[in-house]
Amino acid sequence: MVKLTEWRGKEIFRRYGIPLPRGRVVRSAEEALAGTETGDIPLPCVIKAQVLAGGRGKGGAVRFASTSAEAAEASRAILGLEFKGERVKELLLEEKLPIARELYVAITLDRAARVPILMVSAQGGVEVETVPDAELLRLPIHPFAGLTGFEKRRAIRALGLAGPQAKSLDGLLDRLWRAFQHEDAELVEVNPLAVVGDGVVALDAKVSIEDDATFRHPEYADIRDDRTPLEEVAREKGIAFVQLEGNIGVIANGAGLTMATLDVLQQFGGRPGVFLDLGGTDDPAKVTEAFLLMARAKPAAVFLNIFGGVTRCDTVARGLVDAIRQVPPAEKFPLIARIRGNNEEEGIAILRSAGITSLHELEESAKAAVAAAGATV
Amino acid sequence: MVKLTEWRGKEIFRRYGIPLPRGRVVRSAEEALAGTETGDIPLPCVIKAQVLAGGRGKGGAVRFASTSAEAAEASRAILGLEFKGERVKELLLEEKLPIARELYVAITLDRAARVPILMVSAQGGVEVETVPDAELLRLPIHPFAGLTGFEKRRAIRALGLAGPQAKSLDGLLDRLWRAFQHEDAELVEVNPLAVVGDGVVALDAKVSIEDDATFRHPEYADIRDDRTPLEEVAREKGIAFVQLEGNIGVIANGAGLTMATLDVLQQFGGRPGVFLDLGGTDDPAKVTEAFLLMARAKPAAVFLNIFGGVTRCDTVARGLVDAIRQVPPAEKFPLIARIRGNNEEEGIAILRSAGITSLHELEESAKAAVAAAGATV
Amino acid sequence: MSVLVDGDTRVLVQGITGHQGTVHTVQMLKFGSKVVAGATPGKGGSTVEGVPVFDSVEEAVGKTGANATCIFVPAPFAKDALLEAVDAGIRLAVVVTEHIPFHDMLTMYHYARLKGARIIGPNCPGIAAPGKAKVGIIPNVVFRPGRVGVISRSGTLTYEIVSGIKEVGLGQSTCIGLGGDPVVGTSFVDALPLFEADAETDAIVLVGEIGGTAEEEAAEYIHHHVEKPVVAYIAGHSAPPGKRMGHAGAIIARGRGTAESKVAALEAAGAKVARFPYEIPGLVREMLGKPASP
Amino acid sequence: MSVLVDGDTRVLVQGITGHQGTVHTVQMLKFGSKVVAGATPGKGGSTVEGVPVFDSVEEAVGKTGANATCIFVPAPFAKDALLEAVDAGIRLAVVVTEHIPFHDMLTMYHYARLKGARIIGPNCPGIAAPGKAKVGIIPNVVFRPGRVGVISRSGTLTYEIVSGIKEVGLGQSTCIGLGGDPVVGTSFVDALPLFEADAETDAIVLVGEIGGTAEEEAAEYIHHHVEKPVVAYIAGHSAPPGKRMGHAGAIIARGRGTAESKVAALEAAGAKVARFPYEIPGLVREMLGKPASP
Repeated sequence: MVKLTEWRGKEIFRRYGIPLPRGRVVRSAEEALAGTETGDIPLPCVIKAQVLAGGRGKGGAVRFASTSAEAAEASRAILGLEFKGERVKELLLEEKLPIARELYVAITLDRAARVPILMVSAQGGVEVETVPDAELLRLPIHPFAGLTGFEKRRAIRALGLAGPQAKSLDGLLDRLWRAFQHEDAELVEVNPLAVVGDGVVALDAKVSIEDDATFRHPEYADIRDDRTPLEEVAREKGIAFVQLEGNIGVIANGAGLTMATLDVLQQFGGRPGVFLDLGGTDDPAKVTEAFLLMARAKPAAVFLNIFGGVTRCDTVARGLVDAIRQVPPAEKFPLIARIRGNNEEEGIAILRSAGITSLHELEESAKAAVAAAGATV
Repeated sequence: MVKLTEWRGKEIFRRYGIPLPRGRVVRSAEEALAGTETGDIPLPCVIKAQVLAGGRGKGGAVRFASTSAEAAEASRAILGLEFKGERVKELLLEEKLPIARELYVAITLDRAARVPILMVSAQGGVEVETVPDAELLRLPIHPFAGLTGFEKRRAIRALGLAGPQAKSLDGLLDRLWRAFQHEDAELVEVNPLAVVGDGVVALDAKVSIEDDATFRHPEYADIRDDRTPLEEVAREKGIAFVQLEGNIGVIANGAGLTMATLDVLQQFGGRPGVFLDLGGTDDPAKVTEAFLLMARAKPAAVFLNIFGGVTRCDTVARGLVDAIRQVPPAEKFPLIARIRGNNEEEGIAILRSAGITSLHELEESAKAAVAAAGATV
Repeated sequence: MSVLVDGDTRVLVQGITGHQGTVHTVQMLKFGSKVVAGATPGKGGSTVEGVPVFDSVEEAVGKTGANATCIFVPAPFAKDALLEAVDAGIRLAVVVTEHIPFHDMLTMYHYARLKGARIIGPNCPGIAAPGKAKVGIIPNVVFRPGRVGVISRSGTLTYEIVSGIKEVGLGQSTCIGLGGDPVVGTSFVDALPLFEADAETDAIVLVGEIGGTAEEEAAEYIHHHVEKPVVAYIAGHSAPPGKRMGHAGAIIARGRGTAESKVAALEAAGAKVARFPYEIPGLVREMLGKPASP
Repeated sequence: MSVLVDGDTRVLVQGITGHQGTVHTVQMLKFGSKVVAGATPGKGGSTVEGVPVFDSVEEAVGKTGANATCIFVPAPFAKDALLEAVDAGIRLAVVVTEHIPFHDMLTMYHYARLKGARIIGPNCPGIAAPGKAKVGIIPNVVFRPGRVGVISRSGTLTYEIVSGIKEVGLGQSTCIGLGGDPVVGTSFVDALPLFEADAETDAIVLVGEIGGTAEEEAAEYIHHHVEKPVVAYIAGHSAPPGKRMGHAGAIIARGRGTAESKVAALEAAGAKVARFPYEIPGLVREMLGKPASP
C-alpha cells in the first residue's frame, strides 16, 4: 500500500476537480513567510505537518496563523519535530475557511462483499471509528454499475444537504469515485469534508494506492514515506522485510508461515525482531541477499523456517550456505534452521555439508531459537 | 442516427489518437490550391467528396492529384456535383500513401446478442457484404469486460499481422473501442484500414452517433447532412417525418402502426408520400403543428390513422380541428380520419362537430384514402 | 397462470409524479392492478391518486412489498432508475421511457441479468393480463380476458391488433409489448417459452416489424420449441430501404431483416402469417378450429 | 466425490511456457492430474512436457476438452487470461499469479460470476484432491488420501499443516488454498458448503490469518450450516498492529479482524481452535474420536 501524505493526496484530488482550500506545501519557514506574503497562501491560514499518522490536531502538529510572521514562526516550530515516529519535513499551509459543518466521506474496498464501498457520515472531523453504526451510511458500489445517481441521492439525504450544497456533493462524489478507480486506490478519504457557503470543500485527504497497481502508475512507485532504511533496501531487492522491537531474526516464506513462526516464538518467550518473508523464489542469490540483509540488522539469533513449494529447499540451502561464508566472523550469530517440503532431502544434505543441522519439528526449532537468542542477550 | 461525413468521423478518430493520413477539408478550389501549396496537404493527394453515400470511388467522387494545380482543378470538378442525391459541398484532401494491404475493421451493435461487436476482415476496401462469412471475424465485446486482449489477439491473427504492425493495430482497436463507447456511437467503421510501413492508417471513417444520446453530446445535435428541409422542420418540432415519392400523406402514431398503414394503403394501390409519426403526445398543439407541416408537403389526400394510448383520441381530434381551420381554402385536401382507442367517443364527437367522420375499420379507411387521392391527381 | 404478472403483482411506479406517470397510474388502477407505491426523488411523503410516494425504491419496496416496477422517468435518468429498482430487489421492470441510448440499455440489460431481474422494454407499452394486472400503458379498452397470447415489438399497432382480437369475440391471456428499440430486455425468443408454458394460452400472436433479426430468431425458436398455434404479422413490407450508412449493419443482418426474410422464416416454422393486421383475428380462429364470429 | 476437482478434471495451464508454468505442469502430471493443454499467445503448436500448447484458450478448449485452468501469467495480463478462460467456457479457474491489482480482480470476480465460473485465488496455491487431481502448486509430498478437508487462506502454512495431518497418519479429501489477497474468488463461506456436502470429508480444517473478516463470516456460516467437526487455526496473534492509514478500514472491520475476534467467533460457532499449527492434527483426531497415532 502506497500511503500518501495529505498534500500528495490533494494533488490527486485537484486533478479530478475536487474542491480544495487554496494553499501549498512548504519545506521551510522562509517558504512559509514568502508564500503568505505573496498571497499564494491566503491568511489567516492553517499549518499542518505532512505526516501519515492520524491525530495531528490533538498532537500539536496543526497550528493557525493570522500573519506571515506567525505562519513562519509556527512552521519553524513544527518542522523537524518527530510525530509518532515520523520526522516532519513538509508542511501544508492553507487558507482557513468559514466552516458550517464537518462531514465524512470515503471510498474503499469491502472485501467481504467484493465491491467498493462508499461511506458517509454527518459526523466528520472526528475519529470515525467512534461514530455509532447508525450514524454511518455504507453504500456498496457494484463495479459494473459504477457509482449511481440513487446511491448519491441516498448519501446526500443522509448528510441532510439540499440545493447547491447537494449539487456540490454530488459532483464531489463522482470525482472521488473516478479517482478511486482510475488511480487504483485502496482508499480515498475526506475527513473532514467541510460545508462552506454553497459548496463542499475537502479539508483533508487520505489516499492510498495499491502496491500491485504501480505497474500502471509508475508515478507512485517511489513514494514511500513510511519505511525504515533497511526496509527500503529490502523492497528494492523484492523481499518483504519488517523491523520489530525484538532480537530474533526470522526468515520464512509466505505471510501465513511467517506469522505462525512469530506466534510460536512468542509462545516460548522469544521476542521476534526483524522478520523477512522470502516469498516464492528459486534463485539462491535472492536467499543469500536476504540473509546478508538480515545480518545487517544484527539479530541475537536467526530462525530460518522454510516450507518449500515454489521455493525449493535445495535453493534455500544453497543460498544460505553461500551467505554464511560472506558474514565476517565478528558479525556471526546463532542460526536455527528448519527446511521442509519440496526437495527437502537435497536441502538438508547441503546444509549438513556446511555444518548446519536442519531440525524437523516447528516446536523444537522455535524453542531452540529462543534459547539461542536468550544466551546472547 | 446522426451520420457523420468522413471528415467529421476523422475529427473524432483524431481525438482518440487513431492514425490518419495528413490533410484537411476544403470547401473551394482556392482552398485546395492554397492547402497543397503550403504543404498543409502533402502531394500527391487524394480528393474525396464528403457525402454520406457509399461507392464514391466508382462514382467519380474520388480523384487524385500530383500538383497543386491538379488538386484545384479536381476540386473544382467535384464541388457542386450531385452524388446519389447529395450536393457535394466539402472535399477531404489527404496525402496519398504507399498502401501495402487494405483491411476492414468496425465496431457496431449486435442487437440479438445485446453486445457491441468487433468485426474484422483481411479483405478491406471492398463492399464488405460481399465478403464470404469465413473471411470475416465477429468478436462480441461484453460491456462489462470491454475489449479484451485476447479478442484483439484473435483479430490480429485473423488479419495476419505481426510485429510493429500488430502492435499498431492493437492500439487502434483500443482507440476505436473507446471512441465507440464514449461518443455513444452506433457504428465506427474503417474501410479500408491501410497497412502502411510499420503501422496501420485509417483511410476512411464511417461514424454514426446515436440520436438518443445527443443529450450528452450536444456537439452532434446539429449535424444533419441527410435531411430534407421539411424533415428538418419536423425534427425541430419533435415529429418523425419522412418524405417518400407518393401522394398520400399519412399521419399515424407509433412506428408499427405507421408502417402497417403504409402496407395497407399500398395493398389497395395507393402511393404513400409523406408519412409522419406523431409518437406519443397529449398536446393538441403538437397535432396541429404536425397537420400544418403535412399541409406544406401538398398531399393529394391525407389519411389520419390514430390508435390512442399515450396519445388520447380527444387530444388528436382537438388538434386536428384547430389545424383544419388554419389551412387556407386554396390548399385544402381530402381528409380521411380513423381514430380509435383511449377517449375514442370524445374524439369522434369532436370531429363530428367539425364535420369530419371517423371511420372504424382500417381496411375501409385505407380504401377511402386511396380513392380520395386518386380522384385529385 | 398468466405470464409474468398475476394477482400477486404489486406495482411500483417510478416517475409517478410526472404527467404520464400519474395518468397511467390511474389507468393501471382502473385495470385492476395493485399499484402500491410510487417513487420520485424529493417527493417522498406525498400521494398520487391515493398511492404513497417514496424518495427511493428501496424505501418503497421495504414499506409496500412492491415486486414489479413501471418506469416513466426521462431518458437521461432511466438507467439510474432501473439500476435502483434492480438493486432494491425488483425482479420485473417495465421501462416505458423512450429515447434511452442503447449504450445505457446495454448496462441496464446485463446488470439486470446479473441480478436475476427481467426488463420489458424500453420504449414499450408493457404487459397486461386481463382480469389480473397491467404494468404499462396499453389502453384498458382493448382487452378482454381470453386465451390468446400476444407478443409484439410495436406500440399502437399492438393496441390495434389486441382490439381486433377482442372485436371478433376472442380475448387475451397475456399481452406483452416488447418495445422496438435496438436493445430490448425481453425479445420474442425470451417471451415465447413463457407463453408456450402458460396453461391459459391456447394460441400466440406475434407482431413484428422490419429491421433487426428478432423475428427470424423467433421463427427458429418456434420451429424447435413451440407446439401452440402461432399467427404472425410483420409491419413494413412496403417501407422503402433507408439511406445506407457503412456496411456493418448489412454484415450482421446478412440478408435477413427484410419483411420477405421474416415472413419466409415464420412460414417455414409453421406460423400463419397475416398480410394485414385485420387478417389476424380470422387466422387465430382458424388455427383454433373455431367458427367465424356471428 | 471430492470437492470441485476429480478424475474428470481436464487441466489447461495458461502461461505454461513460463518457468513456473512448466515446473508446476510437471508436478501436476506427477500428482496424477490430466493436464491436457497449455496456452501461451504466440507459442501455439509447441509442446511442454508432452502437453500441446495453443495460442488461445478457445482453441485449447475446443481441441482438448479442458474444463479447468491454472493461470500463471504475469499480473498485468492475468485479468485478460481469466476473462479469456471464462469466455471459452472454463468453469473452474485457479489463479496462482500474485500481485494482481484488486481493481482487476473485482472485474474478474464479477465477470466470472456472471458467466457461472468459479475462481480460486488469486495469489493462491490452488486445489488438490489426493489420488484424483491437483490444479495449482501445493507440493505433492504433503498429501495422502484421506477424509480431512482443508481450507486455508495461506500458502506455505497450508503445506505445513497439510503435511502435519499426513504425518500423524491421517489424510486429506480435498485441500483448497484460497489465497490471501483482499479480493478472492472463493472465500471460506463459499468453500465450507462444498466440504459440508462432500461425502468423502469427515472433518474440516480451516486455516485463517489476521486481517479482514473472512474468518468471522466463516464462523457465522459454521454456526448455522456446518455439522461436521471443524478445527481452526488463526496465524498472526502475535503480530503487531500495522501503521494505520485513515479510518475506513476500521469502520468496515468494527473491531473484527483481530486474532482475538476470529478465535472467539470460531469457538462460539463450535470449532476447536488450535493455538499453534502443530496442535491441529491432534485436535482433528480428537474431534473424530480417533486415538492418538502410535
